[in-house]
Amino acid sequence: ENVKIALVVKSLGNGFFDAANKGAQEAAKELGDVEVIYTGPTKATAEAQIEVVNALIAQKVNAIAISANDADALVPALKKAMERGITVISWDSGVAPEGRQMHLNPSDTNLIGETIVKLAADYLPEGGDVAILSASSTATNQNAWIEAAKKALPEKFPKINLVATVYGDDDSAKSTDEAKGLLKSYPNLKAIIAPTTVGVVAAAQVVTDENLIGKVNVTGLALPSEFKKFIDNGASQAVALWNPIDLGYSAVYLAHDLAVKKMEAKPGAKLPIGRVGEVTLDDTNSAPMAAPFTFDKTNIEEFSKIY
Amino acid sequence: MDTKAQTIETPMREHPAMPRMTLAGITKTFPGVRALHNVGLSLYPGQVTALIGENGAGKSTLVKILTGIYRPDAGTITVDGRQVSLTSAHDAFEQGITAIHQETVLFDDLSVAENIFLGHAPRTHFGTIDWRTMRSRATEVLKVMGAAHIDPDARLKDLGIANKHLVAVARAMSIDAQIVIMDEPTAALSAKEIEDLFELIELLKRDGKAILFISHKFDEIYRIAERYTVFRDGEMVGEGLLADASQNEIVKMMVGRAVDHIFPERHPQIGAPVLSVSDLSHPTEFDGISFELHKGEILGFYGLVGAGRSELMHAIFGITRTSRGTMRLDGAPVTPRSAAEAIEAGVVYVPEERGKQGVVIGMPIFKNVSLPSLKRTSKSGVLQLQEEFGLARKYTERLDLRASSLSQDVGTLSGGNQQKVVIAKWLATDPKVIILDEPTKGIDIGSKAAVHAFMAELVAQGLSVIMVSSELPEILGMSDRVVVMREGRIAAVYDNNGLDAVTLVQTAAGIAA
Amino acid sequence: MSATDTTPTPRRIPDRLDKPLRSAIFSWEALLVAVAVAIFIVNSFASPYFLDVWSLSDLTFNFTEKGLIALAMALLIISGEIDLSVAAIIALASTLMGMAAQVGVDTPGLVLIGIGVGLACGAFNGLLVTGLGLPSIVVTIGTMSLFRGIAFIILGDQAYKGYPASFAFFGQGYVWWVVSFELALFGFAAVVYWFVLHRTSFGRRIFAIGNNPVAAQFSGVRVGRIKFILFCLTGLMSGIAAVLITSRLGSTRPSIAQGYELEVITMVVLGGVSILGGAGSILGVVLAALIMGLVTFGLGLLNVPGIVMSIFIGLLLIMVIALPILWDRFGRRRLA
Amino acid sequence: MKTLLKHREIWLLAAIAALVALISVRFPGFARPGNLATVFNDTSILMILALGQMVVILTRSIDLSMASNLAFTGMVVAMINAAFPAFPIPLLMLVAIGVGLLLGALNGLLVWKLGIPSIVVSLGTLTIYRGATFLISGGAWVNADQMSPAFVGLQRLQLLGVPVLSWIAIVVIVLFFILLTRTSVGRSFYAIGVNPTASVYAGIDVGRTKFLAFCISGAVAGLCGYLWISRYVIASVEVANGYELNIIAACVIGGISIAGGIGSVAGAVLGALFLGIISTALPVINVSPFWQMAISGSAILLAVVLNARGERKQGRIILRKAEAA
Ligand SMILES: Nc1ncnc2c1ncn2[C@@H]1O[C@H](COP(=O)(O)OP(=O)(O)OP(=O)(O)O)[C@@H](O)[C@H]1O
Ligand SMILES: Nc1ncnc2c1ncn2[C@@H]1O[C@H](COP(=O)(O)OP(=O)(O)OP(=O)(O)O)[C@@H](O)[C@H]1O
Ligand SMILES: [Mg+2]
Ligand SMILES: [Mg+2]
Repeated sequence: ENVKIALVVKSLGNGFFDAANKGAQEAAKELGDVEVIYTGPTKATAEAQIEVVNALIAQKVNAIAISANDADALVPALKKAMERGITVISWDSGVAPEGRQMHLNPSDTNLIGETIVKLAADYLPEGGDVAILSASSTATNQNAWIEAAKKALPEKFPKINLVATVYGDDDSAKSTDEAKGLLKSYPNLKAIIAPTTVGVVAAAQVVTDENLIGKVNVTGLALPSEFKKFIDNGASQAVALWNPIDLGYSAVYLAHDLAVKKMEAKPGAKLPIGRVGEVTLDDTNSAPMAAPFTFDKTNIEEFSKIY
Repeated sequence: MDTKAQTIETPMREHPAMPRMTLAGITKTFPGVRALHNVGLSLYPGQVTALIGENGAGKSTLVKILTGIYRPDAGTITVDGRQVSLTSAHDAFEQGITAIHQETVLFDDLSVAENIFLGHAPRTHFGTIDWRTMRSRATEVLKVMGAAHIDPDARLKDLGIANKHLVAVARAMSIDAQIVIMDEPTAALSAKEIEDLFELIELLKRDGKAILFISHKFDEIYRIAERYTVFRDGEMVGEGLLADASQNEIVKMMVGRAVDHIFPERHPQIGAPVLSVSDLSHPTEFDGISFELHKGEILGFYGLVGAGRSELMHAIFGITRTSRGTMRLDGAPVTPRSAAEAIEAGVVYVPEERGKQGVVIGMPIFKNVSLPSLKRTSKSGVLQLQEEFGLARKYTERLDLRASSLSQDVGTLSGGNQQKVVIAKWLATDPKVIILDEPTKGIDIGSKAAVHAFMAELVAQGLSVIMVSSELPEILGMSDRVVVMREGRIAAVYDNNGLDAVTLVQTAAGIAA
Repeated sequence: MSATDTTPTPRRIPDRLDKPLRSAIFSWEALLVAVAVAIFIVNSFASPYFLDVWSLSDLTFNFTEKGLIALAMALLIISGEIDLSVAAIIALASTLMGMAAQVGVDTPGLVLIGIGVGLACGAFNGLLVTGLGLPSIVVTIGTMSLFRGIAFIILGDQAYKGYPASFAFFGQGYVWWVVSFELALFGFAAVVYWFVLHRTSFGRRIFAIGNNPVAAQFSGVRVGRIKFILFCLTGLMSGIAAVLITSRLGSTRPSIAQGYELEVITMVVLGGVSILGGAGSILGVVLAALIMGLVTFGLGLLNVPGIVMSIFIGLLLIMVIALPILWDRFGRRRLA
Repeated sequence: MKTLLKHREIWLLAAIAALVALISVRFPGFARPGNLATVFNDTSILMILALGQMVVILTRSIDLSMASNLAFTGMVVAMINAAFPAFPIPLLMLVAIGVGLLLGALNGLLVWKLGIPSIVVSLGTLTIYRGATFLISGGAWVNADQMSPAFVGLQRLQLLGVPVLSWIAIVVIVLFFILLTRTSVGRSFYAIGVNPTASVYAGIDVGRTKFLAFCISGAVAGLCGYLWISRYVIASVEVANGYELNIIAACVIGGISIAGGIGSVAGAVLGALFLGIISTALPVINVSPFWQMAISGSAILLAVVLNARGERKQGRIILRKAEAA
C-alpha cells in the first residue's frame, strides 16, 4: 500500500505550483512508496480549498501538504483532518499553528523581506520612492514579507522611501490597474516591488507599456520562465525566488517523514529533507527552506528553462 | 412587388369582376375555442366590404390570419388569382396587405415616425435607415389623414389614445398596399377624426384598393361600405350587397334571434344609498366625481373609450390612489388603500382585462376562487383544501360553470367561463357592492345572457351593482340609472326610463343635442 | 389535458380528475430523484471512499449553507423577483459579527447580530424593490457591490478571528453522531419552508403573485408587502448562512462566500423553480441541493478539479430544462 | 423621445465631469487630455463589452456568459499564438471574433429554438464556457513569454498618437451606433424590447432577432478575449472571473433599462467610462481601494433610481383639455 500525500495548492494552473509539483513527484520517486495527489481549487478562495480538503479527508490520504489561501479560515477543516489521523503540514503560504503540525517557509521571512527591498535598493544608489504591489490583502506570506521589509527599511536602507502598499489580488487586470495607479500618483516612483508572481508580471508589463523602462525598476518575486522577457527588455534589473521545485520536493519529503516515520514536529526539532538538506523548527513549528535566489541578466536564460 | 404593376390596370370601380382577394374554408381553433369554422370572404378592388358580427364572432381572428400573425388550421387565401401562404406579418406586407388592428399594437418608447415606418423604413444609398426621409414622409402621411397636429418626433408614450390610434392608421397607410383591413378603426376616434378617416377611405377606394372594414356601428357601415359579410360564432352566415339588405335583416343574421329577448325582465326594488362617492379626484385621470349607488340598484357607467371609467373604478377598489374626495359605505367613511381593504369593506371589482387582472392563469379554478377568501378557508394560515373545494363548488355550480374539474387551469376555460370564475370569486367574499367593468366584453352570446341574468339575480337579492359598459344595448337594457363620463368628469346622470341611445352618445362625445 | 369546457359536463364539478400517481411519476421531482440516485450509484462505483458515513456527512457541508439560502430564494423567485446580493449579505453580516467579537460580544450576541444584519440587508433590498418599484435584478446587483463594499471598507486587508470557542458549534458541531448542526438546520428549515410554501395561505399567495401579480393584486393579495417579506426572509437566511460559514471558517474576510449568489440561483433553477416565477417546489430545491453536493463531492473524491464539476452542473442545468421541451416537441411531432 | 434620451446622457456626462473635477482637486494632473485619453484606453474593453451586452438587454434578455466567453476565446487565441507565433494577428482577431460568435450563437439558439429564458441559458453556459477553458488549457497558463511580440504589441501601437486599442474601441462604438440607429436589425432590437407583440405585428421574427443579439454579444466578447489577453499578457482560466456583473453594471449606470427597449450607445459608453474612472482614479487620489466597491454599488443604485424616475409614465392628462375649456 502506497503512502498517499496530497499536495494542495492555492489554485491550479499557476506555473509556480506546477513547478512545485515537479519537485513533489521527484520526492515521491526517491521515497519509493509515495503517491502524490496534486490538487487544489481553480478559484483561489478558502471556501473552495476547504471542499478540496474535505474530499481528501474522505479519501483517507496519509498526509496533506497545503499552501493556504487563508491562514485562519482553513484551520477548522485541517484540524478535522488531523483528528482523523492525517498528517497536516503547510508550505509556501502558511496556516495558523493550530491547523498544522509544521510549516515550511520557502525561505526565512526576514530574509525575504530584506531581499525584496535590497533588489530595489541595489539599483538606486541615490535612494528614492518605492511602492509595493502585493497579492491579496489576506495572503499570509506576502503580509509577513512586507512586514519584514518595513522593519528592515530604516536600519538597512535609510535612503529608500516606501510610499504605498497596494493589492492586486493576484488578478492580472486588478494588478495592472493598481500598478498604473501607483505610477500616476507617485510621479517620482523609482521602483515597484511585487512579491507575487502575478503582480510582478503585471507591473513589468505596465512599465513597458508606459515607456518607463529605465525610469522605474520592477522587482520582487518572479518565476524565471514567466519573467525572462522583462529582464531581457530592461523593465526589471533583477528578481528573486527560491526554487519551487525544491519547495515541492521538501514539502512531500517532510510530510512523508511525519506521517510514516512518525517523526515529531516540535520546536527545536531537526528534520532532514533529502537532497535539500535539513531544517530546524522554530518555536511556532515553522522553518525556512533556503535563502532566496536572485535572477538577473546573467542567469535568467538558464533558469527560465527549469522553472 | 408585382402587385404594384397590377394596380394600374384595375381602376374600374363599377365592374369589379374579379375579387382582389378570396378566402375559402378558413378554420382556426384555439385551445377550447373554435374561433373560425370554414369561413369564406371576398374583397373587390375599389370597394369596401363590411365584416359584421357580435363580439367574439371571430372577426379579429380573421384579420390576424390575413396579416400573417396567426396561421389557419385549414383553408386557402388567394390574392389576385394566386394562392398565397402568409406565415408572418412580413409576408402580408409583401402581398400588399396592410391592417389597422383593433388593439393598437405600437411601440410606446419609439417616436411617432418610427412607429409608422418600423419594418419598412426608407433607406439611404448605403442601405441604412434614412431618418430624414422617414420624418418627412411621416409628416406627409399624417397630413393626408388630417392628423397634421401629431409631431413625428414625439414619443408615442406621450400621445393620447385617439392620437395613438391615428398613428396606427398612419402606419397602415404608409404601406403602399392593395388590400387595406380596418378592425374597428373608429372606436377610439372623435367625430371629426372619423370624418377625416372616411375621406381617406374614399380616397383609397378611388385608388382601386380593396378594403375590409369592421365595425359595430351600422350608420358607418351603410355610409362607407358596398358589401357585407356576417359572421356568427365563427361561421359565415351571410354576404351580399348592402343595398339589398336592411339593417334588421343583418342584425338577425348576426344574433340569430330577435334582439329584444337578450335582457332579463327586472322589477327593481331600490333601497337606501349604499355607496356614496363625493368629489373623488385623481391628478390626471378623473376629477370631481360624485354619485350615489343604492341598494338593489344597477348603476350603468357609459362613456367613450378613455373616458376614465376604469380608472375611477380602480380608485374605488383601492388600486389607484386618489388626490381628493371621500367615499362612504353604508354611511361610514372608507378610504381603501389596497384592493384587500376594499374587499374587506365589501366592495369588489370584476376587471375589464380579464386575462391580465381577473384570473390568475396557471392556477386551477378552485385556487382562483378562494384567493380573496383565504383568510376564511384557512385555519390560522394553514390551507384547508376541503374548505376551498367546498367554497369553489358552491359558487361555480351556482353560476353553471362549464369545467371538467375544479383543478382545471383557468387558462383552459373560455372567456365566458373565466368571467364566471371571477364572479364566483367575488360572490364567495360576500360583498355589498360589485363593480363589473365591461362584464360581457369578448363573451359569447350564451354566456352573455347568463351574465345579464345573473346580474339581475344579484340585485334582486339586495346587492348593488356598478356596471361599466361601452355597449349601448347593454347599458340601456340593464341599468336603473346611467352615469355618463366624458374626459374624466361626470357629464350627466340619467334615469333609465325612456332614455335613448342618441342622448347617451351625444353626452359622451360632448355634442350638444 | 383533453378536457375542455365544450363537452357538456354534469352540474356537479369534480374536485380533480384522478391522476396524482401519473403526474407524480412524470414530475420534475421524479426526474431529479432519478438523477440523484444515478449520481449516487456512479459515485459509489467510482470511488471506494464514497460509501462511508463520514464521507457522506462531510458531503453535506458542500451544500447546506447555500441550500439554506436557496430555500428562501426559491420563494422569492417563485414570486417573480430575484436577489443577487445574498453572498454580499453574508460578507457584511460576517464582518459585523467579527467586529462585535473583537469587542467581546459572546456567542448568542454574535448570532443575533449575524441574523439581524441579514434581515436588515434584506429589508433594504425589499424597500428599494417594492417601495420604489425598481427591478430587483438591478437593485441587487447594486446592493451586491454596496454590501460587500462596506465589508471591504471596514475590514480592508485585515481578517477577524478569535471568535469565542462556543461559536464554533454552528459550523463545525454535530447534533447527533454524523448529523452536523448545519445539516440538521437545513433539514429543519426545508420542512418549515415546504410547509410555508405548500401548505399555508401565505405560500398560496406567493404562487398567485408569481403567476400574475396584477390579478393577484386585484384579488386582494398585498403584493408589495409579501414581496417585501420575501426579501427579508432571503436576507434572514443569508444572515443565518453567514453565522454558519463564519463559524465553520472561524474567521472573516470581506471576500468570504464570493460567487455564492450564482450557485444558489443555479440550485433553485435546477430544482425546477421557474425563473419567470409562479412555479416550483421546495422538494425540488432540496433535491437540487443534494445533487450539487453529490456531484461536487463525488468528483472531488476523484480529484477532478472543481471547474470540471461546474461544467457538469452547467450542462445539467440546461439539459434538465431543455429535455422536457425537446421531449414535448418531439412527442407532438410524432402525434401530428 | 430625443429630448428625454438626451437628458439622460447629459446627466451622466455631467456626473462624470463632476467626478473628474473632484478627482482633479486631489490630483491635478487627472483632467489633462493626455490622462483622459489614457482613461479612455483603459476603459476600452469594458466599453466594448457593455455595448454587446446592451444589445442583448435591449431585447429583454441578459447574457451572463460574456466574461466566460471572453476567457475561453482569449485562451484559444493565446494558445494558437503560443503554438504558431507566425499566425498573422489580424487573422487571429477574426478567429477570436468567430469563436466568440459561435459561443454566443449557442446561447442564442437555446433561447430561440427551445425558448429557455436567457438568464438560465447564460447561467449554464457561464460555467460551461469557463470549464471548457480549463479543459482546452489543462489549467495551464499562457505566459507573456509564450506570446509573440506582435500579439502583445498590436493594441499598443500608436496611430496618430492614440493606441490601437482606443482606435478599436472607437471603431466598435461607431459600428454600434450605425447598427442601432441606422439599420433595421438595430431598430428591431429596440422594437422587441419595447413591445414584443407589436413586433410580431410589424413582421419581426422575435426569436431570430434575439438570436442575432446573442451572436453580437458573443462576437464582441470574443474580440475582447483577444484584447484582454494581449493587454494583461496572461491567459488563465480565471481571466475576467465575475466580470459579467461589471459589464451589466456599466449598462445599468448608462441608463439601459433591464426591462428592454431603452438605451443608447452613448449611455453604454458613458456607463463604462464612469466605472473605469472610479477604478482607475481611486488609487490615484489615495482613496483606499477598499472603497471602490461600495462607491460603484452606490452609483448603480443611484442610477437605477434616477432612471426609474425618468421613465415613469407621466399619465394621461385628459383633464387638461377640460380645464382649459
Ligand atoms: N389567442 C387566443 N387564444 C384563445 N382564444 C382566442 C384567442 N384569440 C381569440 N380567441 C377567441 O376566439 C373568439 C373570436 O375572437 P375575435 O377576437 O376574433 O372576436 P371579434 O369578432 O373580433 O370580437 P370583437 O367584436 O369583440 O372584437 C373569441 O371567443 C375569443 O375569445
Ligand atoms: N391616452 C391613453 N394612453 C394610454 N392608455 C390609455 C389612454 N386612454 C386610455 N388608456 C387605457 O385604456 C384603459 C381604459 O381607460 P379609462 O379608464 O380611461 O377608460 P374607460 O372609460 O374605462 O374606457 P374603456 O374601458 O372603454 O377603454 C386604461 O387601461 C387606460 O390606461
Ligand atoms: Mg375584434
Ligand atoms: Mg374601461
